[in-house]
Amino acid sequence: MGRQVCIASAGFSEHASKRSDVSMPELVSEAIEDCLKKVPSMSINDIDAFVNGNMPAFEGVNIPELWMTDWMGARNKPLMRITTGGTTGGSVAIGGYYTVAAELPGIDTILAIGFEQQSQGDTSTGLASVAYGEISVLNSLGITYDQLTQLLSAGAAIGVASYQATNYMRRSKITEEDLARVVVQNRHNAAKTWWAHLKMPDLTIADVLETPYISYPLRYGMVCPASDGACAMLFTTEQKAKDLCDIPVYVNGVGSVANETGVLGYNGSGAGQLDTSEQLGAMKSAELAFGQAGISFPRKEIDYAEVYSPFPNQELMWIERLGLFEENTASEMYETGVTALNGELPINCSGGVNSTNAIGASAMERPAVAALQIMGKASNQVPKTVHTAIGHGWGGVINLITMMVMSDKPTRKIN
Amino acid sequence: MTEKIVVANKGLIKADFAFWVGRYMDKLFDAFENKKIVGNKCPKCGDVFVPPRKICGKCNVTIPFDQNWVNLPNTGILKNYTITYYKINDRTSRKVKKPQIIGMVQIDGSNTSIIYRLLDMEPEEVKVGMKLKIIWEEKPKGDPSDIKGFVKF
Amino acid sequence: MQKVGIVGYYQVKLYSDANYGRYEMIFEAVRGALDKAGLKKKDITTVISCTNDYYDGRTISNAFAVESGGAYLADESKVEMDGAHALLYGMMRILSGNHKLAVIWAGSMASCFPYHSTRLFETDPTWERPTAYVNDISALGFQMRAYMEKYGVNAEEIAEIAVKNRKNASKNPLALKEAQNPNLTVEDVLNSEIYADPVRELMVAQPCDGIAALLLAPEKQALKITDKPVWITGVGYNQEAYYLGDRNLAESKSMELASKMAYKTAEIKDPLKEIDVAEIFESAAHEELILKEALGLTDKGKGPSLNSEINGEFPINPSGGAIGGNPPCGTGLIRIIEATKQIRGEANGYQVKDVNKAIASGQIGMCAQNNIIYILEGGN
Amino acid sequence: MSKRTLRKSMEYIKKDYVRTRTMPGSWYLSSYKYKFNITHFKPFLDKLKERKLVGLQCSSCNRVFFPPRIICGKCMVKPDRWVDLRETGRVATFTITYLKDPETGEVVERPIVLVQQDGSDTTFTAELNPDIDYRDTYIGMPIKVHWVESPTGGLMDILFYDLVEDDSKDLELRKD
Repeated sequence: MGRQVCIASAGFSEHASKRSDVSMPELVSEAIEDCLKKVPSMSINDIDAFVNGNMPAFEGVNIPELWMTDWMGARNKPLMRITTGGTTGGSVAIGGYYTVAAELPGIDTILAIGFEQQSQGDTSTGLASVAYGEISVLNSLGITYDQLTQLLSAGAAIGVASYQATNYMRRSKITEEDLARVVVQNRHNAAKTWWAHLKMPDLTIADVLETPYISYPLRYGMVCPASDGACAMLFTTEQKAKDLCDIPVYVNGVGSVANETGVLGYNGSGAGQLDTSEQLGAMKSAELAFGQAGISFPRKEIDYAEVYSPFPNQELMWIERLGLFEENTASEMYETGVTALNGELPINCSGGVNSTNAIGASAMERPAVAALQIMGKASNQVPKTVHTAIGHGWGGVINLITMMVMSDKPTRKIN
Repeated sequence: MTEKIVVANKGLIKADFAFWVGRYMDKLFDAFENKKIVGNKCPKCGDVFVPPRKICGKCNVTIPFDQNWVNLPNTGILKNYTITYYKINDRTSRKVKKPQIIGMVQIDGSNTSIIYRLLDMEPEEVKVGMKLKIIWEEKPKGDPSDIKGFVKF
Repeated sequence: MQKVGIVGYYQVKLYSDANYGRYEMIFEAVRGALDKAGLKKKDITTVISCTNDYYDGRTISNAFAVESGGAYLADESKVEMDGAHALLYGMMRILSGNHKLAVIWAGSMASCFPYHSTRLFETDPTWERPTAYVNDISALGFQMRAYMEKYGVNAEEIAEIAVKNRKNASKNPLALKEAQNPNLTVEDVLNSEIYADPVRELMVAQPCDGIAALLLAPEKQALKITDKPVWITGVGYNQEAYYLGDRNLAESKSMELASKMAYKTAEIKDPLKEIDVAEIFESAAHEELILKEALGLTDKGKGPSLNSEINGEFPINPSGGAIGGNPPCGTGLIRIIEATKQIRGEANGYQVKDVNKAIASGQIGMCAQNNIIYILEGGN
Repeated sequence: MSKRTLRKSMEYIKKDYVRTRTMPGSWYLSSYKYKFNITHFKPFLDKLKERKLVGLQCSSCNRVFFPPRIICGKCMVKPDRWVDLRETGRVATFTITYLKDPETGEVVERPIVLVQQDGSDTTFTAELNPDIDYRDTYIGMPIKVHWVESPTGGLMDILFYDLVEDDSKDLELRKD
C-alpha cells in the first residue's frame, strides 16, 4: 500500500518580530507565492488539497483556515488542519506526506502550510496556557491561587527548556561558552538567509555571554526570538514532481513518536521523564523514520540536518539523540567546524529556530530547508552536494517529536 | 468503592491580542474614518469585494494593492436577516430582553454582503430585498463598529 | 482506494455536565475500544486525537493527553477540526502502509467552556469579531432563512426533523438526556424559545460532554481482529468560501463536492438506492435537509418530502444525530460509530433493517463550511 | 549589566514594515473550567496529614507514581497498589529563576528543582530550603522533606526540601 511522495518546492514569507503590514491570511499568501514561484509550470489552481496548521492560542483565532480559505486558494478544495503545538509545522508536513501517500483518488498535489503571527498575541501567556490546565488541579490538592500564580510566572518565562539545559550540561559536561558557540554559528548563518529574523553577521561568543540570565543556565542572548512568518511546502507524486523540478526530493521516512510529559505531569501527578535530556521519543522517532528510509548508519548516510532548537543546548542534544553524533561529542563538532556551512555534516544553515521562530511554521521550515538544500535552491546553500537530509521538530511539554528523512533517491519500500 | 471526586477549577489568566488588519483592510478603515466605503475589484471576474481583499477566491488571482479600488455608495439591499436574543463577546454570551435584527446587506455596486444590525425597525417590517442606508457613528474611529447599522432608505 | 477496516469503537455516554475528569473520559473511550476489539496497548502503532485548544482551554491540548489516549511511544498527531477529519488522517496513515492499528479519539467537554463566545474565535478578527454580529447563532438563522426563502419550505417541515431526531435519540441510551423526548410535537418545537429567528431552541444541536474512540486497521489485519469489520470504501472532504456574504447558504457547495469525491471512490451511481442509512452531522434541523440535498438523496428543495424515519424510505440519523447530543469535536466521529453500529447490527432499539451500506458525515465552521463524508460497507 | 549594553551586543539587521491598524481581542480563561478526577488522591492526601509519603504503583509495569497518577500510559491501566516511600529524594534537575521581587523591585535568584522521591519513578516541582545558597544546587543533590508544623492533608504540607548532611567518609557525593 502507499506510494512514493516527493517534495517539489518550498517557500517562505519574510520573518520579523512584527509583520505589521499584513494580516494573517496575507502573510500566508506570501509564503505560497514564494513556494509556487519555484515551480513555474504549476499554478495555485493545480493544487488538489491543503494541509494547514498553526498554534492557535498564540494569536487568538480558532481554526484560522476557515477565515483564510480564499487567501490560500483553498475555496472548494479539500482541507485538513493539524496542530500539535511546537511540532505543528512538522506534523503538517507529515500530514502532507500522508495525504499524498494514501493515494486518495483525485488528490495528488498538496500544499502544506504552517504559519504564526506571534506579534498579535502574548507569547508568555500563550506558553502559560499550555500548563495552566494541569497546574489548576493543584489548587484542589492544597496549593493556593497565589502560589499557583507564582508557579506560572516562574514557568512561563522560558518554560521547560532550562530544566532540560541543566540536565544536558551535566550529562555532557559542557560550559556556557559551548552554548554560545552554537548561537554564534546560527546567527551568522541567519545573516545569509533572506527570510531569517535575527541576522547577526558580527556576533561573538563574548557578546552572548555578556547578556544576563533569563533563567539559569540560559541567557537572553541564547534564546530564540518570537517571529511572524509562514512556510509552505509542495508535496506531490513521483511522476508529477519529475515534471515540476530538476531534483525531486523523496520523503523516505517520517516519525512523530510521543513520550510522557517532562517536568509537569498530567492531572497533578509526577512527570514521567526522569532525565529530560534523555529524549526517548526523539530516539524512537529517529528509529522509526530511519527504518522506513532504510538508513542504518545515520552519521555516514546523512549529509545535512535541520533540527528544531530554540535553545542552543537542544541543538547539541538533538543531533546526538537523532544518531548523528556519539553521545556527549556534539559541542566538539561545533568547535572543530564539522557542523559549519562548509563542514562535513552542516547543521541548521538557515540559522535554525534559534534565529527565527514563528512557532507554527518553525517545525516545517526544518524539512523545507533540508529539501531545498537537496535541490540546491536553499538561501544559504552548502557547498557540497546534499543527497540525504533530515528535518526535525520538537514541541509539547518536551514530549512531542517530528522527524522527516528526505533524499534525492527513493529508498522507502512500498509493499 | 470510594466515592468519585471530580473537581472543576476555574481558569485564571487572560491573553490579549492585537490583530494586524493588513494594508487592504487598513484602506477600508481609512475610508470609514471619513464615513465612506471602498471595495476592490477582481481584475479577472470583475466582482467587487467589501471588505477589500488581496485575493479573489473565485479566480485565485491577486488584486494589486495600488489599483482596482472602487468607491461605493452608502446604500444597499437586504439579502437575508435573522433575529436573535443573544449578545456575544469574547467573554460571554448572554440573553438580552430586546431582540436585535441582524441583516446581510449587499452594498450597491458590490458583489458580496456585509453583516450589520438593522435599526429603527420592527421585525414585521423587515423584507428581503428592501433598500437600506448606512447610519454612521458620529465620531468614526476607523474600525468595524463605525457602521452603527442600516435603516430603511 | 484500498479498503480500510473499522475494527472497534467506544463512545462515552453524553452528559450536559458530566461527572468525569478529562483524562478519565479519554481513557474510558480508548480503553473501551481496545477491550471491545480484544486488543492491547502495545498493538497501537498510531494515535490521532481530535480536540481543540480553545475548547479545552489549553494550548497544545494533546500534549498532556498522551498517556490517557494510548499514545505513549506511538506515532501521534492531532487534527484540530471535527472527529471525522481525525478519522481521515488516521485512514491516510493506514493507507500509506506505514501503520497497522490506528486509534482515533475525539471529543471535548462543553460544560467546561463558554461555547458561543468560543465559537466567536472562528470569525475574522479584523472585520467581524469586533462587532460580533456574525456568530454561530446568527449564522444558523441566516442559513435557515436562506433555505426557506429559496425553496419555499415552511417552518413546520423543518420542525419535523427536530421531532424525528429527538424521538430517535430517546431510543439511543448514549444520547444526551436533555435531547431525548419520545412525545415531542411540531408545535412544541415551534413554540420553543427563539434561538435566531426562524431557528428555535429545540431545532439546535446542544453542545455537551463526550468523547468517542475508534480503531482502524488495513484490510488484511482487520480480518484477523474481527469477524464483523466495517469497511471505509469512500471518503470526500471539501471546504467552501468563508464570508457568509460570499456563499449561497441555501445549499452546501462543500458537501456537494465532498460527496462527489466519495461516490466516485466507492463507485456509487444512485446514492438513494444503493445506500441504506445515513448519519449526518447537522448543527440544526434545517442543516439535515440542506446536507441531504447536497448528498444527492433528493432534488434541491425537496428534502422534506423524503421520509427519513427509522422505518422510512431512507433513514437519516436513527441515533438522533447531532441534535441527540453534540460534544464539540466528537460529534462527527460519533456519526461514524453510529453508522458502523447500523452495519454491524448493534444499534439496539434503533436498528434499521438490512443495512449494508451507510454514509456518515462530519463538519466544521459556520454553516458547515467544511464537510467530510464517508461511505461505509459491511461484509467480509 | 545595563540595558543599553544588552541592546548593543544583540543588534541585528532589521527591516521596517508599514504599520497598519490593529483590532483588539482577548481570551478569558477565567470563563473556563478544568475538570479533574482526583479520587485517587484521597489516600495520598490523608497520609500526608500523618506526615507519611505514599506512591501509587502500576501493577503491570511496577512503576511508582508520586504524586499518584490516574492512568499509567505505558500499560493503559489504572494503577492500584499503594507503596510507602521514604522522606529522602534527589534533585533530578533544576533551574534558577531571575524574577523581580514585587516589593523591592530587585532581581531575586530562586532555584526551582524537580525532585525524584526515593522509591518513585516520577519527578515533581519543589522548592529548596531558602538557607541553601542557590549556587550550591546540583543534579543528584540528596534532599529530605521538611514538613510544615501542622500538616493539613495538602501538597503544601511539604514546605520545602532540606539538604541531607551526610558525614560518612566512605560515601563520596558527586558534584559537578
